[in-house]
This record gives sequence, C-alpha cells and structure tokens, in this order.
Amino acid sequence: MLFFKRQWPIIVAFSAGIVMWARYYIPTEQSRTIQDVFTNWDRIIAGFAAALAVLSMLHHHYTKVRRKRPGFAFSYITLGSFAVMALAGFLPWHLPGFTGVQRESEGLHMWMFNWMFVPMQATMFSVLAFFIASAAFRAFRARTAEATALLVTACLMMIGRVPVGEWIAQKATHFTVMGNSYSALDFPALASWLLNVPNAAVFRGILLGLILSYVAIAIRIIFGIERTYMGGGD
Amino acid sequence: MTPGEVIGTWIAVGLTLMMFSFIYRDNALFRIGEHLYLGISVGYFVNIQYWQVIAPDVYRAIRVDHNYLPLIPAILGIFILLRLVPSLAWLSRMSFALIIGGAAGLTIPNNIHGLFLPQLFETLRPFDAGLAGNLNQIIILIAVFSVIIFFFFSLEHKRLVGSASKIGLFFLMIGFGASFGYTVMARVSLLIGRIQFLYYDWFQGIIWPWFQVAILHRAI
Amino acid sequence: MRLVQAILNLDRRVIYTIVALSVAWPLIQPLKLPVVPTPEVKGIFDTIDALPAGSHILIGADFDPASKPELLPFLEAVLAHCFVKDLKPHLLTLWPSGPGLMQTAIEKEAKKFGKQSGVDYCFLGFRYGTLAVVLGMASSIPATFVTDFYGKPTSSMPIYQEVTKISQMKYLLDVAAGATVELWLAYGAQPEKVPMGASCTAVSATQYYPYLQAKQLTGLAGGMKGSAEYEKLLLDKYGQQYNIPPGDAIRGMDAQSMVHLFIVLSIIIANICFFIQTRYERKQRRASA
Amino acid sequence: MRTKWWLVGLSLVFALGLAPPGPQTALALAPYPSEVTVFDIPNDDGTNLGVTWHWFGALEPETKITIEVEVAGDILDQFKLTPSEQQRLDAARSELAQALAPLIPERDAAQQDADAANDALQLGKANKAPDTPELLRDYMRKQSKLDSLNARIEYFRLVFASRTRARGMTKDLDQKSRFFEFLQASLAQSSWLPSNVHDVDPATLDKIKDHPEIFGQKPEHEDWSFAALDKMLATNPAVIAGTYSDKPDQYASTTPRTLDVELQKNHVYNVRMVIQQPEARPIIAELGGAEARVNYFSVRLLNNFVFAVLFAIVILAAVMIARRNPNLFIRRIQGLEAVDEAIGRATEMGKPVLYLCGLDTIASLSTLAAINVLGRVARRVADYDSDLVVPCRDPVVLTVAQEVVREGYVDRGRPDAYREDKIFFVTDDQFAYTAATCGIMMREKPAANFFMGGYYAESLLLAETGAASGAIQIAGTDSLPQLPFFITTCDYTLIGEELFAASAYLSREPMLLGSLKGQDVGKALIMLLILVQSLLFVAEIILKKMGYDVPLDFLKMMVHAL
Repeated sequence: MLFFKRQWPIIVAFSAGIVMWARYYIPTEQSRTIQDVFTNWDRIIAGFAAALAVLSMLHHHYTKVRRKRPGFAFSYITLGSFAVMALAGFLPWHLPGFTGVQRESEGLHMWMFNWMFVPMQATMFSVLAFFIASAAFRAFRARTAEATALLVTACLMMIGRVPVGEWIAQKATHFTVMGNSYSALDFPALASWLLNVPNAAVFRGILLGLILSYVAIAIRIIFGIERTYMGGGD
Repeated sequence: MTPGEVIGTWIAVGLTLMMFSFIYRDNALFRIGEHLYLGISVGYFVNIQYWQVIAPDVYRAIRVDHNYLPLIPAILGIFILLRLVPSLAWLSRMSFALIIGGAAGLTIPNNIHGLFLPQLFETLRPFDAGLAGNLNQIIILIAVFSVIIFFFFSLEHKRLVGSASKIGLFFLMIGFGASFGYTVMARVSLLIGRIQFLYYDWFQGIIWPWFQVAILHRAI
Repeated sequence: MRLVQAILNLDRRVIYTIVALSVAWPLIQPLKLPVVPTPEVKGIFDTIDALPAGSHILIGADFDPASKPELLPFLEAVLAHCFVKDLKPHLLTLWPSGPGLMQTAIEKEAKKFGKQSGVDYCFLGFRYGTLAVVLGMASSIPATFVTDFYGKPTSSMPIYQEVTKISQMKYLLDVAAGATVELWLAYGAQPEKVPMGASCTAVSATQYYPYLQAKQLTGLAGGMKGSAEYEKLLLDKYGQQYNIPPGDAIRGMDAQSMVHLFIVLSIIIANICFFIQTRYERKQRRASA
Repeated sequence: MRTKWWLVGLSLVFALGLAPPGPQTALALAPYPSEVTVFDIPNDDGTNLGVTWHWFGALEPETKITIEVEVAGDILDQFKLTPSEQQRLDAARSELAQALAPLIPERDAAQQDADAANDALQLGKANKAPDTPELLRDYMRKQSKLDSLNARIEYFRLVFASRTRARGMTKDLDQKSRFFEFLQASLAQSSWLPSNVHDVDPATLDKIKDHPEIFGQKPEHEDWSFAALDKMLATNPAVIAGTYSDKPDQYASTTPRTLDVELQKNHVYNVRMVIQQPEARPIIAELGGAEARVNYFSVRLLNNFVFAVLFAIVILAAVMIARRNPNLFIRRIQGLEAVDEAIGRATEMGKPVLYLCGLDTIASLSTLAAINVLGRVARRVADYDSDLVVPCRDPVVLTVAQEVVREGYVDRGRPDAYREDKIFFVTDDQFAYTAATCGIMMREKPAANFFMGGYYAESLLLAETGAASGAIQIAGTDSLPQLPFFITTCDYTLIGEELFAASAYLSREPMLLGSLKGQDVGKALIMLLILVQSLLFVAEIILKKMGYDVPLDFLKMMVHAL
C-alpha cells in the first residue's frame, strides 16, 4: 500500500514528464495526438477539481453563517448570488421577462453576466488607475541612486506615451545633425528607446536565469526530487 | 433600449459605484458588492467548467461519440474530489502527479525553444548595426551581463561582484521604471472606459433624455 | 515646513479625487489635444485604404469586456473604414466572452452605412478551439463556422460564394487582448500569405514590435492611443464626407494626457518636498549636535 | 538531396542553343526549372515533400505553374472502407436522408417565400410604401421560419457527423469515402494529380531563405525557389462526368468540385511541373521523385535537445554532489531575512499573517515555489503561535496548500493549532478574488502580507491595499510585468529567480541547494558565452579593418552545424 501512496505517483510523474518532453522532438502525427490528449485530460481533471473548489467555498461561507462569525450576513449574499447564477446557467426553460432560454444570450444567466459580472470586473480593474497614481506618489522618492533611476524612467515613459509628449516634442527647439532634424525634447523617441534597449535587456537578463530555474524545477519534478505537490502525510 | 437594458444599466451603475466606494474606505456597500461579485463569479465558473469542459469533453464524448478515453481523466478527477475523505486523500496524488509531471515535461523543451535560445541569440548579435545600433548593443550586453551577476547565488556580493551586481540593480530599476510608466497608460484607459460608461451610457443615455422629457417639457 | 509635511503625508483619497476629476473633466469638456498618427498605425490604415472595393478582410476580434475601452474603438473605426471603402469584413472572435461586444459594434456600423449581413459583411461569432479554428479557416471558413453568429448557415451566404478561405482574403487583422496575434500570424497570415495588421492592448504592444520590424505585420496599433490614431486618420480622410463623429478613443486621449501629467507633476512635487524635508532634517540634526 | 545532373546538362544544352529542332527563339526564352531537387522534408510527420529549383530562362509576367505528383494506384487502399465501416456509413447516410427527406422541400419552399418577402420589402422600402412595417414583419416571420428549418437540418447533419466518426478517432468515414471516390475517378483519368501548388504565379512562391528550419540560417542558394508539397487535388467524379451541379444533394450538402487529399506517408511520388505561359503550349518538366518518409526526430530541434539534456545532467550531478556535501554557500537574500521579523511583528500585534500563493494553477512552477515557501512560513508561524490566513484562487492549489501547512504545524509539534478553514478557496475569477482578498486585508488588518507566486494585473491592487492597511509586505514573483508594482509598494521583493532560490535558502535542504548550484553553473556558462562571443565579434571587426574577413560567429555556426 505504501508503494501506491509514495512511489507510484513519482513513477507516474516521471513517465508523464519524459513522454511529454520526448514527444516534442518527434514530428509524427501520433506525437501530436499525445499532446492533444494530455491537454484535454488536463482540462477534464481541472474541471472536476472545480467541484472541489466550489465545495470549499460553500463550506467556508456555510461555517461563517453557522458559527455566526462577524459579518456572516454578507455570506448570505454570496451563497444566494451563487445559487442564482449557477442555476440560471442550467435552467432549460424561460423565466418571465426574458425572451430566451436562460443559458443563451437572452436569458438570466447572460443578463447577470453582462450587467453585474462585467461592470464589477471592469470597475475592480479600473481601480488600478487610482492605485497606480497613489503608488507613484508615495513610492517614487529619490532616496537612493536606484530609486532615482526608477522614478526618472517612469516619468519619462509616462510623458512619452501620450499626445502631450508629442506636442512637447513638436514645440521644443529642434536642432539639425547631418541633415536630419531632431527635437531637443523628443519624449516619444526617448520612451521607445527606454523600452527597446534598457528595459528589453533587463527583462532578457532576468528571463535567461528564470528559464534555467524553470527547467531545473521541471527536472527535479520529473526525477522525483521535488515532491511538494504531493503534500505532506504518508 | 429594452426594459432589460435600462434596468441592467441602472444595476451596473449601482454596482460600479459600490465597487468604487472601496477606494474611499471599506464600507458596507463595498462588502455587499464584493460578496455579490464573489457569488456570481463562482456561479459563472461552475457554468463555464460544466458547459465548456465536462459537457463536451466527457458527457458528449462518451454518450454521443462512444469515445471512452475521457473516462480515465474523469476517474482521476474524481480522485481529486476524494481529498474530502481523509483515508482516501492519497489517491489524489495520482492526478497531481500526472498533471504536474506532464506540465514539467512540456516546460523544458518549450521554454528552451520559445524563450531561452531566441533571447540568447538576440543578445549575441554582431556589431554591424551602425554607431547608434552598436552603442545600444553594448548597453544591452552590459545590462544582461550585470543582471545575471545580480542573480548569481554562489558568490557574496562583495568587491568586483558587488559592484557588478550594483550596476545590475541600477539597470533593473531603469527597466522596472520603464515598465511602470508604460503600464500607467493601460490602467488609465480602463478608468476612462468606466467613466465613459457612466457618462455616455447612463447619464447621456438614460438620465438626460428622461430629464428632458420629464422636467423640461413640463416646464415649457 | 508644515506644508511640506502635509504634502508628503497627503491622504491617498485626495490623489484619487484628483485622478477622477482629471478623467471626468476632459470627457465633459474636451481639450482637443492633437493626436498625431504614428507610422505603425498608418501602416494598417494605408493598407486597408489601398484595397480595391469589394475586397474581403478577415478581422479577428479577440478581446473581452476588460479591454473594451482600449480595443473596441479601434474595431469600430476599422469597421467604419471597411464600409466606407466598400470592403467586406468577416468578423469573428476566439474569446468566449467577446461576441456581445462585437455584435453591438458591427450592427451599429452596418446600420450606419446600410450594409447587409451575409452579403456585405459576416459576423461569425465565437467558436471553441482557438488554434483549431484558425487552422480550419485556412482550409474552409463555411466548414469551420457552419453558421454565423445569428445561426444562419454560412455555406449559402452570397459572401461565401466569393471567398471560402483565409488565403482569398486581402488583409487579416487581429484586434487582440491576449496572445492571439502570434497565433494568427503563425497559422493564418504567414502560411496563407495574407498581409496582416494587429491592434493590441498597451501592455502587450512591445512584444509585437519584433514582428513589425520583420515586416510580418504591416502595422500595429497599441492601446487606446493606437485606436485614437486610427480614428483620427479615418476622421481626417472621410470624416466630413461620411459625417463620422469622433470616437471614444480620441475623446479618451485628453483624459489620458491629463492623468499622466498629473501623476508626473505629483511625483515632481513630492520629490521637491522630500528634498526640502531631508535638508531641513539634516540641518536640525546638525543644530542639535 | 541528389542533384539531377542530367537536368543541368539538359539546361546547358538549351542554353547553348543546341536544343532539338523547333522554333529557336521561343525555346531559348522558355522558362525551365533547373538544378531541381525533390526531397523528403526532414522535420515533418511524413506527408510533406520539398522541391527546390532555380529558373532557367525568362519568366513572363502571366506565367502560372502547377506541380503535379504521380500517384500509384495502391494509394486507394488507404482510403478503402472496411465492410463494417461501409455498413455504418450506409446506415448513417440512409438515416440522414430519411430524416431530411420531408425537411428539404419544406426548406426550399420557405426559402422561396423568404426571398419573395425580401424582394417585396426592398421594393416597398425603395418606394417608401406605407405598408413597409408590415412587409418587414412578414419578412421577419418567413425568415425566422427558414432559419428554424435550417437549424433543424443542421442538427441532423451534426448527428450524422458524430455517427460517421470512427470510434475514438478523428477521421471521418464520410470524408474517407469521399476521398476514395474522388481519387478513384481522378486516377482513372490520369495518374498525375495537381498538388497543393497549382495555378500559382511563380513569383509568389517561397524562396529557400524563407525556410531556415529546413535549410539553416545561411543557405547556399538562398534565392532559389522552394515549394512544399503536402496535398494532392482530387476532382469530383461528377465534374469529370460533366454532371456536376452546386445544388445541395439529398444530404443537404454541396459536394465540392475538388478535394485536397493529404499525401500519404511512406509512399514514393514522382513529381513534374507544368508551366503555362500566356498564349503558349504548356511546358512539362519532369522533376524527379522522392519518398515522403515518416521522420522520428526533428533535426531542427537538435540544439534544443542537446541543451536540455546537458542542463539536466548538470542539475542532477549538482544535486548528487550536494547530497554528499551539504554545506554549500548561498548568498544572503534580502527579503527572506525579513520573514522572521514580519511574523514576529504579527505575533506581537496579535494580528494574522496573510499568505497568497499567486493566481496560477499548480502546474505553474512559480506556484510550486510559493507552496514550498509557504511550508517554511507555516513552520515559523507555528513556532511563534500566530495565525496564518491563505485565500486560494485555484482548487488544486488549495488542497496542496492545506496539506503543506498542516505538515508544517505537525512538524513543529502543534497539530492542534492548525485550522483548515483559514486556508480556503475564494473564487476562480481574477478580480473577484482580488476584491475578496482586499476585503480581508482591510478588515482583519494582517500585520504581514506575503505575495508569492505568479500574479497579473491585480498585483498592484493587492499590494497597495496592503500598504494602506499598514502591513509589512514581502513579495516574490516571476511575473516580470508585475515586478515594478511590487517593488514600489512592498517592503521587500524577491525578483524572479530569487523566489525559486527562496525555498532552498529557507529550508537549507541539500537537494534544493544542489539544484540552485546547478543553475549557477548554467548562468556562469551563459556569462562566459556572452563574454567570449562579444570579444570574438570585436576581433572580427578588427580583423576586417585589417583586411581579413574571418567569420567568428561561433554560436550561429554551431547551431547550423547541428
């Protein structure tokens, strides 16, 4: 039994890893099929795992309500809206006020999606605009040379990416070198240089090391050295 | 506008303001919005998982196409659900082992082929791009080199290595600054989109016409 | 000194308020800052503009509501451009939550220019399978999308008596919030030898520059700014003739500039205050020592 | 790739004007493929042939070429249905025909109705007739009837499609039998079938330099033409018989005029080219033949393979060494020194510790690293006796995180302090997750926030809310676009690789340390490569200035050699 609990998963991980790795170099149709089957299986397993997640969420809010933890009343909202949204997607008949079957574009499910889910998602997303401003205001202080570099590049970038930057570039004095006219304050050009040279190089440097890390972890998993995913216990 | 759209717009406006109230401070309205959003998103998630995965790939494949292969991942999926039964929880390891092992196998060649080798070749370009191009190329080489040194774990950051990694850190900050400034644009346009919704769809689309009809006409 | 302290410890809600105002004000009271089209966006506009009337264009609109403010104006402008030039757009999406947006956009533009679905344009809607969809369309569009978005069979539509696959398109355009540009490029445009252009979110624009440099893309429109530039080009050339109003992106650009300016100004002010404060503290320390 | 010397000779003969008797001027100008090679493309699944050549003679602007393949009759066997398959297909077909028999006339009538209504409507619109709204309603009604009929027909066709799909396979019996009929009819006409390259303008064909994956980065004859053949064109028997019509048949489908059939694996094909000049007789050039073989290794990926295997050996060797000698040195990682301080502070304040594992699934390597670090953090939290809250976005991550935290508590002898409901699933949606987590931060005011793993746009929302709530924040991510936001809003940030080094650093486990050392070896090699290659490039320039043209691009050369 212990074999099945401890060794067997490692054998499975090893075989799956080696097969998926090796198939990359084999150009036949069967090898493509293997990859397609794997991705399909992956999706299906994740689909079942979703049930676990939902159970966990329901359990979390159910305990909150049962134990009357602070703010438990809000959990009723979560449980209720979950029930309505989930059921609306499965109901095969019309509801009053909706012309279509619930799951389709005219039904309650898509109505809730369009008028509740989407605006809330978009709003949470757009809160970022406020936060990015306050983060810039608070954190961009020229304390050290590195911090100064950070804030100066960020400011140049911000100006260079909007029409104002172009406007300044047009209005600023121009000078001529070898027949070409250059603006003294060409923020857009500066921004694109920052992006294409230092920024690209830095991310390249991080990426090269990062990929070595990825490959190293993948090798550890395949050869059974890394077993975090199995969790603890026996 | 249909009644559904009008009601929808009002609800959307209400929810938008509720979620925005979060930036003032935590309050009951935001908590209602947050919990509503939570419930709806999980409800949507359930539907997506069922209609896009389980229904076509498992149910349809088995019942209509008589393809019994998806039974294997379905059983592995049920193993994951057995996490809830402590004595059988170990079965879920089979499923994890398959997913994670396979993903690890995919990672190795794909990352090397798609990212590692192209980036390495991109870095190592001959100096044949004119004066400006060559200068850029030299800056890129210095930046890549010093950043890699910054991430070198086997050496203490002292003396030569220390100053090289200092240069690396400096470049890192320039890179991050550029990234930060670059992203501001995208984030601000999201806010513009939301405010456009409030202004055009709600104010100009519903409130203003109603105001004109209800108030102005009567006044005249 | 107290003022400096107050500015440095400014409540973040003050910043939020100013940000909100600098977005809202230009929408109500436009500033009309100049939008200068870049060569990248011109690359798309000019290619489409040069196509003979009756040519077919494939437009992949692969985004969802989250990127609506950045990309929808571009899609609308391109559709208007197509209809102005009597080109026939084929619109589809690879994103499940996309069709609703696209439907509104294409129906609006088609109505404005009096175009008929299935004859002058076709909205294919969404189909599951990303790569499989692109590959399928390379061999046959009516076979991949058996029906269009409205459930009408495509094989009997007049528009599909003229073209049936990607290689017969004169231009391919991807309006993408994700990584679909590479997909269309690698499996659609390149093997079928159709010129391609792309519009993408501001965040992902950088990663497509290499394709632009390699001339694999004829043009690239990044984020709301790219959309605004396209609207501007359309407006300058056909605005008066066809009575096209300025789009959402152009109107949004003022707000964009305002917020950027505000953030940069606030950083500068904060740093001046920070500088004064550190000098002051140093002086105090020296005095006490 | 055998060069066809006889063709070279022939071309020379033409060139020298020693051509066989005939209209001399026309022949001297006639375009002709020269130095042709027909070969199996080495990197494919065996259904591709490649042809390279360069043009001899002038190409007129309107010239079209077609490349044809000679197909042996035995290829038909590949498409022959077995009796049982035939039976299934026939059954499905007759079922479909039966189901559609009443529908099709009805649909045709509906189509006529709808068309008539549409015509009336257009007329009404043009004349601004007063009853236009009624006409419109009439048209809508008829059109929707037509639509519903079409939808029903489509449904039966979908059922048919799923019936004719062979069990567990993607091959369609219906299509297979069509392929058979088309090929049989076409081969009866001629054994030469057009390939996928037919009626094309030679100027639009690819060049050798367009395909570095086959010919390498700097091929010898980069401007020669190249064509990849993967299909043969089979013609509809009805077209050959002259009875073809594009009306839908009893199965409500139109059969196409031609079908593209994939070249079959492991067959020898002879190839020829038909050159059609405007107002001239077609010229036929035999190109030679080759077998479309199945290849079991993609040669162009050899560099990838070599690199991956070498690196795997380095890592495994380093792990072995580390097992024998566990005292390996690792430099200080700043953010990790602060972990203890942050947890200690949380204990003092009596506030919980918040730990996020990122928004990725368990298959993402950064999530695994985050869970590794979580195990270490859980041990410290158990030591200090404070609370650990872990909201999860992925169900599988949730279960693994629960196990890891429980193990941490058990390891420190405090299994009683473990509370499973503190590690919970929130939702799969990115921003709903963010909203809920921000809510937790603002209400429970954790004293320490850990953001480890992969993040997307929500990174700033999380970190800024955390900063506003006054927590000590430690972030670690490999999501490069999000790094700037963590750096500006968190107290400490583990950048990219440091996240992966963190678990080794915290646990001091020899195997993890060894793997880290292996990565350092890899990085050292990269740096060496960059250094040496840059110097070589400089040397190349200096040598060029001195008049020696020596290519020193060793990396590229190495890749080509592979």
